Formats: sequence, structure tokens, C-alpha cells
Amino acid sequence: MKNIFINGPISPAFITESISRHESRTEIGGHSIFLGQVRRDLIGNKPVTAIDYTAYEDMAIEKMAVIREEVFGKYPLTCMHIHHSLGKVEAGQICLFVFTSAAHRREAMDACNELVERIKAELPIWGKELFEDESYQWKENI
Amino acid sequence: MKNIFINGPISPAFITESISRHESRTEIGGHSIFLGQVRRDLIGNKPVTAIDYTAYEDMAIEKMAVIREEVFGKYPLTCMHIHHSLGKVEAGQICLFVFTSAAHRREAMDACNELVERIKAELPIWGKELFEDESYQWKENI
Amino acid sequence: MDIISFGKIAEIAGGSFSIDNAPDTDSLKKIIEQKFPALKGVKYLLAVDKKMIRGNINLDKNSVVALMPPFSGG
Amino acid sequence: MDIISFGKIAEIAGGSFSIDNAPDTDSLKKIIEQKFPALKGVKYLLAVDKKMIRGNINLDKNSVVALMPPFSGG
Repeated sequence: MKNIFINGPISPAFITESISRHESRTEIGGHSIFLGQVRRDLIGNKPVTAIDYTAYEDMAIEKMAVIREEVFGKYPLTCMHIHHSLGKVEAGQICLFVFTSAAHRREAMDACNELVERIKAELPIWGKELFEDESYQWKENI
Repeated sequence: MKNIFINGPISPAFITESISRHESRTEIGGHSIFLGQVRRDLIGNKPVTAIDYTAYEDMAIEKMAVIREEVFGKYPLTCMHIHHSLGKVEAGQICLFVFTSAAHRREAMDACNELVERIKAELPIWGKELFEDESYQWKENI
Repeated sequence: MDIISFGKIAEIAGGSFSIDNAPDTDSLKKIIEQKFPALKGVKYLLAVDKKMIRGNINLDKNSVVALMPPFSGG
Repeated sequence: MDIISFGKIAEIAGGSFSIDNAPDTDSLKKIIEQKFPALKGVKYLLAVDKKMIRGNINLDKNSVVALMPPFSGG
């Protein structure tokens, strides 16, 4: 089973490398990418400066493998890559990278959208929103 | 009005730079990216080695400005970037880059999907599929 | 009156050319298809002054008309 | 029986701990909420051996039970 976790933020260079590796896959017609970025939300009047992510890693990796198989079964995809940060990710940095490729655009886009929804709803990952004054609040996905 | 055209393929490095520039936009929570890649389709039994793109550039740029305004009016987006190749793009290389950012993922993804559909249907751009033996066929979007 | 053409249509009509003024797009099409009979069998769209048109619209002598095959960008 | 906890719940229950074997998840919840009364007011989910569970299921002494707050990844 593939590990989806990366320590700290996902760098734009990592994303490029991932895109570049698909140049030899000439059966691909469309790539769909979703990037989650940490938002400097105001909670009360304190801005979120970073999110500290933790996960039940073994369970998340097993669950992701199940989701991966289901989404591959539903859409004719060429590739699928999922990466999620653990630890501290500053506001403005990237914490989630979902990348699907297919011969035709619709399948790549639909699969990417579905993966993002499922990752947020089904993977045991938690974000702790950190404030400047070292206080924090646990994030809740709505 | 913004020019959307780039000569030749869109490089992964160009895409990274574009992503990197959004790190200071901390009101963003999600980016959605679509990349169109030239597919080595078999036409009869001849593989497509490249697509040569031409456009009615002035009209495409004007039309894109209208689409841009309409999509900005429909979704609460932070940013929207569109780039399309002109000239020769080899199989495996990227010819279309659509990039939307918003506070929340749904808006970024829906806007990106809608832009891709409208770009393919409404912009006066034509692709000539080139074969190894220097013969060609005009591409048709289905 | 200036006519420009693109893609597959440009291969038939040879890019840009001028014709005598036509009062509207329906008359224009007749003139063009007489000049380039191969266009009759081919699907093409018209833009007047960079706007797509449907149906028949009036032209003036400064109109720029574009003959375009179906789009295939992306 | 090994219990692990995450996120906000780990702050209440202190990460991982052991309890006497419970026959099923409903009894387990009672034991845990007695041990950590603050859990009563908080929404939490259970996974047994890395599978989410709904309703009441039987446990054996080797089960690993995870107490988890609602997920907030992405």
C-alpha cells in the first residue's frame, strides 16, 4: 500500500516533478489536480498562522488503498497520486495534492473531485489550527 | 485583455511558478488545475506525433475575457489563469493549463471544470494532428 | 469586404481574401460558395467582427468576416 | 485491551491506554466515559482494527480500538 503522507508542506517543485513524470504516458489526454492550501482564517479576531496535521496513519493508508481501488474501478484512469501533509503547514502552503490522469478530461476531473471529497470525509486525519499567540483550535471540516 | 497564448508546449516549470506565486494569497483554501496533454492517438494505424495549434487570436482573447468575467461572476474565485499553446506541441506535452483558486474547494473545482468545457467549445482554436510521415488530419472536439 | 479563414477552411479558401460587398451573411455565403465550391460539403461557422453569428445578419463594408471550421482547442 | 485516541480526544484521554476487556463497543464506551467523564459531551467515532464501526459490535481481547474526533484532513 502506498504511503500518502509527507512531512510538512507539499512543495511546488514536488508537484512539477510529479507532472513531468507523465510526459512519457502519451495515452493521457487530461490531468486534473487539486491542491489544498492552508487558509489564514480569522477565528474570532485571531488569524490562523499554520495547521498542525496528525493522522491515524495505518488506518488512513489502508482506507486510501480501498478508495483508490474503488475510484479506479469507477473511472478509466491512467494514474492517480495522492499526498497529504503531516506536521506543521504554514498559511499559504500546500497540504493536499490530488492528481488524476485519463485519456479524456471528464474522467480525470470527476475522479479528482470524488477523491477530494472522500479524502476529507473518510481519512482519519486531524488539523489543529495554530494562532500567533500559541493558542490553537481543532479544525472541523464542514 | 489578457493574452492566453503561449508558443509551443506549456512547461511543468511554468506551472510550478504559477502555483508558487499564490503562497502569499492566504485567503485561498483550494486550487483546481486542469492540464490538457497531447495524446498519441492512433488514427487508422498511424500515431499522432504532435498537434499544431492555430487560432483566431484576437477573437479568442476577446471571447476568453467574456468567459472570464462570466465565471468570476458565477463563482467566488480569488484567481483564474488560462494558458493555451499555439504552434507545435508533441505527444506527451501540455497544451492547455486552466488554474482556479478560491477560499473553498467546491468553487475552485466547479469553476475549473466549467472553464475547460467553455474553452473547448467556444474559443476559435484549431488543432492539426500530425503523423510521422508528415501527413496530418484536422482534430475535431467531440 | 475582407474575409479571413482558418484551419481546414483556410486550406480551401486560401487564408484571407476580398470579395465585393455583400448586404448580409446569407448572400455572402452564396458568393463564397460559388468562389470555392468545395466549401459546400464542409461545416463552417461565421464570425462577424469577432462575434459568432447565428442566422442571417446585415453586413457593412467595414465588416470583417471569419470563416471557421468547428473549434478543436484544448 | 488497547485503546488509542487522536486529536481533541487524545487531549482528554491522553493518547493510548489499556482497559479491562469489554465484550462489545457499547460496554467499552461506558467504561471509557466513566474513566474520562469529559468524553460524554464530545462527538467521537470508533474504529476497531482500523475499520470504522457503526452500531454495537463484539470485541475480542486482541482488538485495537481507536477513539477519534470527526476528521478534518485536507
